[in-house]
Amino acid sequence: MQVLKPTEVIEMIPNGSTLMVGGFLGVGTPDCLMDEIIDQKKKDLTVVCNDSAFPDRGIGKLIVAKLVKKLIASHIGTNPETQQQMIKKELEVELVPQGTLAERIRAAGVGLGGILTPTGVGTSVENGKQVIELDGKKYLLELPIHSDFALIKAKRADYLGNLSYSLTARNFNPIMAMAADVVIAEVEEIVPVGAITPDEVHTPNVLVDYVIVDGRH
Amino acid sequence: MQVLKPTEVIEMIPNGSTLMVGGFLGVGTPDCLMDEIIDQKKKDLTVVCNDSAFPDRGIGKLIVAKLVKKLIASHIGTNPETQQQMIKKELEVELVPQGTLAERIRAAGVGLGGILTPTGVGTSVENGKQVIELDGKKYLLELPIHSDFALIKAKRADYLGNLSYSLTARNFNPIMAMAADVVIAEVEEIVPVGAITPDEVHTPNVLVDYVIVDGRH
Amino acid sequence: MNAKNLIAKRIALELKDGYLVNLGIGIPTLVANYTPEGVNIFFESENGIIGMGPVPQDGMENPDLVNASAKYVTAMPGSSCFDSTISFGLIRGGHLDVTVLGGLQVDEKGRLANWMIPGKMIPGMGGAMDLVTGAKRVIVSMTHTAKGKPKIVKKCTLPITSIRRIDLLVTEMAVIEPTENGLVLKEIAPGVTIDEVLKNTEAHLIIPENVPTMKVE
Amino acid sequence: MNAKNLIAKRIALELKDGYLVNLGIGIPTLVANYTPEGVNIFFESENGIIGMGPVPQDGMENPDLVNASAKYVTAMPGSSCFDSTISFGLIRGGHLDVTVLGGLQVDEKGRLANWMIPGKMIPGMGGAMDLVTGAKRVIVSMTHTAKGKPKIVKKCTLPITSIRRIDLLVTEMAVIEPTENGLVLKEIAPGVTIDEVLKNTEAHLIIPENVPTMKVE
Repeated sequence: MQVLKPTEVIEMIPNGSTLMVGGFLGVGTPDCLMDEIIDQKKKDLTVVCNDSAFPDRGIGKLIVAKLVKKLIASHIGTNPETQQQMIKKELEVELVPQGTLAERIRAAGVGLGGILTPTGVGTSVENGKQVIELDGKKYLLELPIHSDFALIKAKRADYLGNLSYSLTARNFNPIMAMAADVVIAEVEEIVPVGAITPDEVHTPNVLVDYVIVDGRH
Repeated sequence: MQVLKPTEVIEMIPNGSTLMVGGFLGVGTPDCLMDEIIDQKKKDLTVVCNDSAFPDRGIGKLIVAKLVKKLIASHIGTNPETQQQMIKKELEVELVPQGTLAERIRAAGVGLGGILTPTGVGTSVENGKQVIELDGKKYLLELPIHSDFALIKAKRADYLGNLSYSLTARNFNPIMAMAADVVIAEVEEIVPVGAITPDEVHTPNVLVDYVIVDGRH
Repeated sequence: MNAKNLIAKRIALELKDGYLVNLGIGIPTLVANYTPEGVNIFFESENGIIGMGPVPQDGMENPDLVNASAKYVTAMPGSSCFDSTISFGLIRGGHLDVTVLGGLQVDEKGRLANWMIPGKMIPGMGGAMDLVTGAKRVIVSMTHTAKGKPKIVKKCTLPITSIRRIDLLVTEMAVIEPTENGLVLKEIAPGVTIDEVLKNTEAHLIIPENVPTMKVE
Repeated sequence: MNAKNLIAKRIALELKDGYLVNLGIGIPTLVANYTPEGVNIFFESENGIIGMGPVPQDGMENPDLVNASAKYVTAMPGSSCFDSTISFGLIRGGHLDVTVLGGLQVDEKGRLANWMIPGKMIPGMGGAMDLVTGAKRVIVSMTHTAKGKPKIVKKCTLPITSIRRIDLLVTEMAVIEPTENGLVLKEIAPGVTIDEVLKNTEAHLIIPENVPTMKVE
């Protein structure tokens, strides 16, 4: 694990990369990293995130700045810009049920080839997917989602990079920390090793490649 | 959630039940509950546990007392009695790779119909299972394991039944707490509500039906 | 009492002590205001919390503590937070006692449509598909008609949320229970006649001999 | 130096700074004693810990803190504990840099058999199948022969652990690298001749022009 400045860490991301971004309507999203992506005008991004948040918040800012080529999310209703770009075909959107999105990201992170979920059976979500029937019950075979980078937000990191999250800002962050080639964590606070006890660590240090500290705190 | 004595809680378990028991070689196994099962001579049990521990420890005691009809586990090498009963056909043993066992229990708990794992492909574990090929890579379709009762061990419970585990005694306990009809937690200590903070709770109270306190602590 | 509060109050009667409950956006949120006295409900939110409390007083907002609409909430004593896989594991795994959701249409098979209007509004399904598929009991709250047009229809014309039959539908005019045989009119609102309900409903309703008035004062 | 320590010392040279490493039971455990100075390794154990340290001093044992053989261990500063799904998620998900395991047989395809001897010893696979399938690098440590009989064979006669080709095999006589073309003799132990290695090996070995001696003093 290495501590870098937001500028340095975002410089490593090529245009066209696939990014997972933590957060739920912007809560638990690494805001400094979002701003830095906009400053550096990273283009043609594929973004995996629960939702497109709001036009002035979370990954919503990336959408407004037209840096996103494709979005994989469960909900886009709080950011009108997303639907507008989608209708104009400027932005491709893949809508995934929230629980399925979480399991698909997790599957990539824990080395599963896929999972069978009852969610979406018989709805438009089923289109193009393999349906597997077991004991008379139907399931959709849903495939893993992996990414080049995961941009996550934690409350605290210790000197080794162990992370702990705060309340509902945890959401997708821990699973994204397992599902990307490079994991970048934005934290509010650095604490001594041991301040996050073994039972309190939410994401083990070995999963984290870079830590950046949000200077606003 | 209700606090009961070991006697009362084990009286609720009918002979022939399927029990999940937490622990890894006995560490993180609810010992008072094990002793009480032996005292009440519960019979014909199907037990799901990582391993059969040692003859004088964990579920090993249930094996020695010949209370187990079928065992689903990843390892039986530390308890010679298990293999002996298996050879004499007194005990049926289903061996499952440890990571697969964990995922199968989790699948039941989180409502998945199954998971695809690369583990076991081309080995004897493949026998009788559906093999699914995706992008040229083979996976085994592994099915959920659910149980009537989960007997788990936690370090602390608060008055509402929120649980926290200690170090390597966590292991299979949190996933078993999601995969059974009735969840019984043996704890060392009861603490006031709030003593386990929202970010420290490992198993939310709504999953726990009964708490028993190990009086030895 | 206005329509929304009437619906919320009637649904609140369905909540029992110790229940784990998810309340959707809109009318469902109001249900929390009417939980019967002495009944302890655990409110859960998809973004990862059990034990959600009311809006905090001014100045006590925590940016990491929000509900699924990103509105500030409080956490009750004994609350717990978790990642999105656990959140949806609780939902899809059958641990959620009741989900209360809004609806666009419900049809004779008891199927719900509530996540998109093609060509017009594509917010995405968010957690709705998992909630309807996985909760033990699905209660839909909606106005009986929209701009004078029936929302309880023969067959959903909007994309359905799940093939699962919902358990109860509460409108400002009636309580309707979808069954294997069709939609059964269980209760009517104070001051509403059965004829008025029928006039505003496209779907066939089964009318029992005795249809009591909703027990909301 | 005895055979076991020689093997352990040679394998230790494969470990690099920052690696996440799993050591199996037996010879592999000894590897920890020989990690190069200044190289910081994170040792992981299947039962759910990263940052495992050596045996505690007398009286400092914690019954909740053990390794995968249920032996008391310590936890290094910055260690973290987790449940079995995360433990095997790290393993199967490709987050584990190296696993070092014991072996009963390795064949010309580089396939390992290490979990059972039919009709004789059926300990179960425990975590071995997941480890061999999922780790980035699989290193096998074993004695070159058993009771004078070669353990490096043309084709495994014992049930294999995984179809995956292992990355390196270290015995007290040689270092062998399984490749697409077959088993390559990479190094010989001090005082051992190539002829002696060949005499004790059933499988065909590819002998490069230059076969250096293991760099262990």
